[in-house]
Amino acid sequence: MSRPGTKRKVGVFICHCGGNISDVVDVKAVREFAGAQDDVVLATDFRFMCSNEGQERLQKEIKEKGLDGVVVACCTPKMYEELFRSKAEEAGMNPYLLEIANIREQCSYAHRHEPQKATAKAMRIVKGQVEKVRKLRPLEVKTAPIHPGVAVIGGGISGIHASILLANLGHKVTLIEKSPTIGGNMARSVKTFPTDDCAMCTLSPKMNEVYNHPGIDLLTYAEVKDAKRSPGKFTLTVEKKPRFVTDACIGCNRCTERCPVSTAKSPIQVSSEWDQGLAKRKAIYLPFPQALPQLWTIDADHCFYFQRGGACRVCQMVCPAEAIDYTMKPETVGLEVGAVIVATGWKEYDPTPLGYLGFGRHPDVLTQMQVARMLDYMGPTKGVVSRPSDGKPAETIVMVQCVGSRGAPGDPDTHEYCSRVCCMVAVKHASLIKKARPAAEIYILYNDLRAYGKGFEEYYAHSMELGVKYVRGLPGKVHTDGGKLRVDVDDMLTGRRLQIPADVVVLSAAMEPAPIDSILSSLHLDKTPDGFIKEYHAKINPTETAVKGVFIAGCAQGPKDITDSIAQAGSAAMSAAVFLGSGEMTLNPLVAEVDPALCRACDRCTEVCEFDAVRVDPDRLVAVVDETSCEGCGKCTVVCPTGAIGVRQFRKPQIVATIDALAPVAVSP
Amino acid sequence: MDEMELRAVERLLREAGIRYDGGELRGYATDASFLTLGVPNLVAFPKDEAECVALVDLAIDRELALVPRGTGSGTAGAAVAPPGAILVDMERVGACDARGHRRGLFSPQIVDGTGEPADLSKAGPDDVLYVRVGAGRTSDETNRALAKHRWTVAVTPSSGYSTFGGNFATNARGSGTPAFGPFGNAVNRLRIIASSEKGARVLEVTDPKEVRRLAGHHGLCGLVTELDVRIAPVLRADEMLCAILSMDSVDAAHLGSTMGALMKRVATSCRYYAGEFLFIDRGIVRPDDPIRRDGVLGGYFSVPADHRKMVLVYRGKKDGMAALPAIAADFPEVAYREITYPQFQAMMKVRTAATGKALQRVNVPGCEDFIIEDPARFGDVLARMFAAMAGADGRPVGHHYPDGVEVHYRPQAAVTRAGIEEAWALNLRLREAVLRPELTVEDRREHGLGLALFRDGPASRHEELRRLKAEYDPANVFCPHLMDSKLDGRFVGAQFAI
Amino acid sequence: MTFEPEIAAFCCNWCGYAAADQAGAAKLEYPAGVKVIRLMCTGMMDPYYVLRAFERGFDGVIVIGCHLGACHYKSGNVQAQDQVKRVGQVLRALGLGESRLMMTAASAAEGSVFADTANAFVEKVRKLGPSPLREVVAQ
Amino acid sequence: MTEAVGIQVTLGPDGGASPDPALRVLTAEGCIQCNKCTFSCPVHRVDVLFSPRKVILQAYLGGADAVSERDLWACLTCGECQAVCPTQVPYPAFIRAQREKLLPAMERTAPCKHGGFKDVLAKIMAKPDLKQDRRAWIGDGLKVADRGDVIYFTGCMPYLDGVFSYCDSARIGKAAIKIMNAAGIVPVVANAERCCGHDAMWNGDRETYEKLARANAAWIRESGAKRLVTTCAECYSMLKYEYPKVVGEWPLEVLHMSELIEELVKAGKLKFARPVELTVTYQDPCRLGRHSKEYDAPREVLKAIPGLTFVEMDRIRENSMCCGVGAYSNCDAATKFMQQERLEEAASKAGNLVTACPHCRIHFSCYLDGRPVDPLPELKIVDLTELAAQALG
Repeated sequence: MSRPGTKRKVGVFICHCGGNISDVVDVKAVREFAGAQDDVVLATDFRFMCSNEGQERLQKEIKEKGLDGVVVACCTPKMYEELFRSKAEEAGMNPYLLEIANIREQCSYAHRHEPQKATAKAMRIVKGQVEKVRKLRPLEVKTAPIHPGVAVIGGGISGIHASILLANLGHKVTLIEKSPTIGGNMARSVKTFPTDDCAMCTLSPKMNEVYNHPGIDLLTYAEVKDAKRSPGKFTLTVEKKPRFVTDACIGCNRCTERCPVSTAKSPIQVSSEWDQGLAKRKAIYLPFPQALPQLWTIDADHCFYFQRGGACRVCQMVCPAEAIDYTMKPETVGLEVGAVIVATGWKEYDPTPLGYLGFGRHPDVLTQMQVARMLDYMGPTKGVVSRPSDGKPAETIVMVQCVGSRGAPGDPDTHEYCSRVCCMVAVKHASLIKKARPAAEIYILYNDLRAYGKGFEEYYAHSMELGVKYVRGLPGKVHTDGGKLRVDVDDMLTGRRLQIPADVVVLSAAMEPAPIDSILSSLHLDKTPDGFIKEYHAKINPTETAVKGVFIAGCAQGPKDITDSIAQAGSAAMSAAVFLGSGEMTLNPLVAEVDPALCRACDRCTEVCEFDAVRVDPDRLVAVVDETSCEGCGKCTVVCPTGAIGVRQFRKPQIVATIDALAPVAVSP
Repeated sequence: MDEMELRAVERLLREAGIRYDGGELRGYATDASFLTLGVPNLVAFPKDEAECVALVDLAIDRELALVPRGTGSGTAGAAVAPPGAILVDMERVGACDARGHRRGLFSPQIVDGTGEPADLSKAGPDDVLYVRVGAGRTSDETNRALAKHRWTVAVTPSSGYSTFGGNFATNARGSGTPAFGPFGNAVNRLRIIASSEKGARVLEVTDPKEVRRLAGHHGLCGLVTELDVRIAPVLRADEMLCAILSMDSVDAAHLGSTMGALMKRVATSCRYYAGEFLFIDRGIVRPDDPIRRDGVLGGYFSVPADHRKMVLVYRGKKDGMAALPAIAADFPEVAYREITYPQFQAMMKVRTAATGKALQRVNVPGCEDFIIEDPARFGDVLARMFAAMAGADGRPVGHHYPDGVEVHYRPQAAVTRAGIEEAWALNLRLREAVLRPELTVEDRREHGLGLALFRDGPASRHEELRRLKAEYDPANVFCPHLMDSKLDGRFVGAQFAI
Repeated sequence: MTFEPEIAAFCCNWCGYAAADQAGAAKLEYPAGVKVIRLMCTGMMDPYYVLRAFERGFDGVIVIGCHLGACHYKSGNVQAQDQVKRVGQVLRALGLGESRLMMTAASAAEGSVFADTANAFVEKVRKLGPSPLREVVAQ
Repeated sequence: MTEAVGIQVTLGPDGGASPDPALRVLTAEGCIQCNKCTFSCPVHRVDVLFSPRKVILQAYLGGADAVSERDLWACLTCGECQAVCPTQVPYPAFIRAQREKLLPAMERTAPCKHGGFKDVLAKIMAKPDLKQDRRAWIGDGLKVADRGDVIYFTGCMPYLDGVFSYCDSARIGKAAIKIMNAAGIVPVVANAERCCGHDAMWNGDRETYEKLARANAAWIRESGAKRLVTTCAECYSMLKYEYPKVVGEWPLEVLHMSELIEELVKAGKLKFARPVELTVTYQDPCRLGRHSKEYDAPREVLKAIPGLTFVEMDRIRENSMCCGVGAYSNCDAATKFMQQERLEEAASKAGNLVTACPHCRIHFSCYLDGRPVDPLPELKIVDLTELAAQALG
């Protein structure tokens, strides 16, 4: 039967640290004390253990004495633990059998006026580590090869940018976009602040680059259904929705022209996502002219063929390329990658719940996104901001800021955070309108106006020169009586109450994270309270996540403008490239380990684990640790009722050994 | 089996997911015989028929010997594997859940004579019903499950924890035997994994005659995995009669012949479920044992120093036992008394205790089962027994079956080689004294537990077993050590280490 | 011989322990009776360790982790707080009183916080006197 | 033959007592190798490699130390084996003696984590000048005294809630005091009380156990109380049967709460006014049942509670199945399957499982708090004392 651990050969090396230690601590006494401990076969001291000579001493003794345990009494482990361990390994000892006894920072430095006490304490610190080392078991460092390839989820500007960078670095990229085209919200934005560049003009070259890049696989009209994580690899299940249009499509647009849906008399009307509901679209359509891929798509939910049992086959009849295939089925693609970048972006907040603003009740109350579409000369109103009610150009326009943003804490209808871009969007749209029609009267009702970015303040100032009127104060109500819009607002600067009759009221609605909960849960990603994805560290790793190999770019992480999104996409791409480039990931051996004989599979460990690193195997009914995700925090070891789970090198007996050694009883002065 | 072979077998078992113990094996070096010793190379714990089949295939393929074992409660040594053999612990067969964990509780499947499912809650007292159980199940747990319907396993050997497979292999007898015969007679159907040159055969035996033939196969023919076992309604207190008949005397011969004559009469004119007897002397239960203070039973434990007291206990249906008081009345020396069922059970406890309750001593089995067909000779046998065992420890106990009186005797020995040899010598003396040559072979018929005696058993049974083995185990993988080839396939029984 | 409190200081690797190092590096002094035990995270702080420390004769126990929200492992320090609260009940029942046990936070940069905490706690324990369990142990 | 020689070597001179204390316990009765023990053993059912009979034979053949450490700790000391043993081989006692003998040399003491917790708690309570505050949990409206005829021995109850979050154990104590008060008894709840030492003893730490026993005996004797009541089956078995072996005879009458309630009800001093409309079944705690032979009092109490429907499980009294953990020395994978089996049995009979030991309650509740092996019907674990207190109205 097993008796106490077979004899160990522990060596203790005490460093003088050139006086830093030895001036206070009686090194000789400590050495003699250490030499007297069980299993200690060698106790020696040296001026500088960290010097080459010191390291050679360490290695020599390990070889000669065949040490299977080492305590180096010196400075904090944060300094040289790694170094000494690697040296020990070179000398043929398992590195994890080496421990540092911190007798500098936490002894000679801290108690430098009490040499006796410092010496006594040093002895106990050393004993503590000796006792721990006697209980340590050798650990093997496992590595897992990182599967080549990266998946980018979301084909907006962030996703596009990250994909291109990674592909250029030679990584195989799969870009997954759930709508029929890439481009995302930037494609809708007409112009970009603060330079009024044409958004599409900057975007579509990048779209084309993605589309034509040999290193990028484009999966549009496709959604990530599930993700499995295994050491070094993510296995994504992607569902490609059927377009019912084959690659044979030549983009002649005949089908769209002839499609009966959304025509005057048609019982089926579809409003255009692209035009934010300001225009109609057909059942078979191309989202917008520059859409990529240039593949038409049938919206089965609004198509006579599918809704009326094959009643209509017009598109098939008119298609010269015979590209229409009503029998297409959804197909699932299995995708194996080493890293994932989540760039799922944002959607505009729907102000309907804020009834007092009249959105949804009065056709002339719009959101900035809709205005953006109107400002597009190819858009529903050909570039003129006009009243949806009668199509007449709007002479008086009132923009309301912070709609859905910066709401009262706990208000279910609004968000507490600031959406960061709305101010500049309003300024941008106001300026554009003014430039087009100087006569138009534009009010921007704001609370604080945030022009923090490069060139933003100037842009804002310029808009004032153009005559945009800024009123500090948010409206109590938008009156819609008699079909006329009137905005009442108290100007907080003048204290006057303004009553502004408006043709159009534009709400600067908040940015919300796109709904991606399923992706989050299957990738084991968390959300911050604001609903955006939680980054690993808000300041120093904003583009990494707690899950190794998963990175975030763009508005999925929080509201951003295009500039920031691009910057962050770059950062995410870089992090991913470094991760993938490392080829294999070494698994930290200091993580949790389960003794199946003791495990009750009670699920308590899985409940407390922050990293989804431990699961219960339903067949064997034991908890299983995923060593790639386990961080080794040891929360599970506390809630485990049986002690089945323990963190390597921090197991109960190992910690207890230290406690006992440090305790008053442990030392006989 | 050499080391290499052993490792290979272990690997195969691991791959097949069959649990096994290759480590501490001395625990399986014996069964309740305690003297039969042999350390197996490996103990396998199959959990179902599939795993049994895998084992048999493995054995045939590698020419290994398999020795089936139930709970090891046999006193014959048949459940002991000699070196080189794999011990197959059948405890778990048909008694495990999907994860291979044995459940102490189960809801048994009830079937009728044709094997069709039957509903116990609707059953009448005279229905002939069976419980379909895995070979690893025991009477105790099955009875626990049947209790709520007030039914019970018809034939329960004194060790209710022995497995059905084991009961069948030894064709054990016990409570219920007077009414239903030995265990084998209470089995209607069974599944057995037999061998062939090519591999395992799973056979379903439904012909009662064939089942009877297999009963008492001592594991020679294969691994029995499932049986349909006869069940009977539990007797209600008001329809049951329990009685004690006791007599004490200085003269063993007189005691024996009187009680023998009485038993003969009972056998002919009563139908009873259980007839048990024991010989009480001062030391049979401890001085502080509560039973001594029992108003009714206490009396039976006061015995004059030089006397021997025989206590005979019957249990049966009132109507079947009607004649008992009258019979007892014809024997003036015999005291007759009716007792309750709990009192009956208490006496049974004493009976078990009588076979083993000694400081640092073990019970040496062997010459333990005399079956005396003609109770008239009981006195004679008894006299010679007591003479032979004069001064030795241990107390005879016995059963009264309609076909004869069965006496168990286990000498008790200090757990030392000297002590054990002494006890064994006593065994031999007893055998000489009791099994005189002029007795017919039938008088020494083995009971399944007395395998050692089988050397002297009836040739007819040898032939039968030899034929059975040839039919069911042509590959000769099951307990080959029990057939001594040198004696041209003559069945020699388990080997004792002394 | 004056009473020198013996304190077991369970420190998480990332904050508490680093703070102790920082304190030393900054030559901030605190009594030698304070013995640091390194854990990766206060999340692995088991009530058992606290009791064990007292059983072995420590006069007080401090648990020092990261500030709330700054835990290297997200929420280890939150679990630790909960555990410390639990074991507090036990200490009360044992008559040791909860005041011999304290949990606090010190970031890696807050050497002074570590030193001040250590000094303050030692003084507090000095006032409480030796642990009733210690007499037995120390001999 | 060689095996037979082995027998002689290991057991020493004919019949003479073996020098090995553990083996002496074992051979005090002759094992007839009938295997009833193994078959009745709940651990064996889950883990076939664990077999009391095998262990005993190993001890016979190879000496007590041939028993592996694993087997030593796998045993629940629940005593089912001894209950069915024809020669009553005191298997748990043997295991205890063996643990005691080997403890100093063993790597692994009580392997279960909470075992460690209770272990250190006991060690602390074994220290002389300890000033406990054991009454914090009592709360208002309940009367306890410093001196009196009746001691309420709370055991480790005041400490349990510090660890076992899912199981408010103090309720048992409150219920007990409520009942006693209702019967005009103002019990002594003493701060001088220590852990009863049950776990220490069963896990082989005799030194700690005896310290605790003496400490308890001292204040109990001094208190001059005539009776001592406990709600814990473990305390009961210790104070009633084990203490005299250490502290000598004492004039104290030790009662389990169930015994007291039965007595009070029979004597008409306690009236169960409010019906408790529940269907319950009863778990015999090993320490109360098999170890102390108290099977009836708890059942009498249940029968006395109006409105209560009491259904027995299939395995009861000496055949009762253990809750799966003995002395917190072994809680592991095997335990899990035992508990599933027992709780299935209970749930098939009633919606509430009543037990008379706070530790059975904890172990079962712990199981229900986690993920079950297979889905279980709705089942509550209730302590007998709580139940009785409910009936007081």
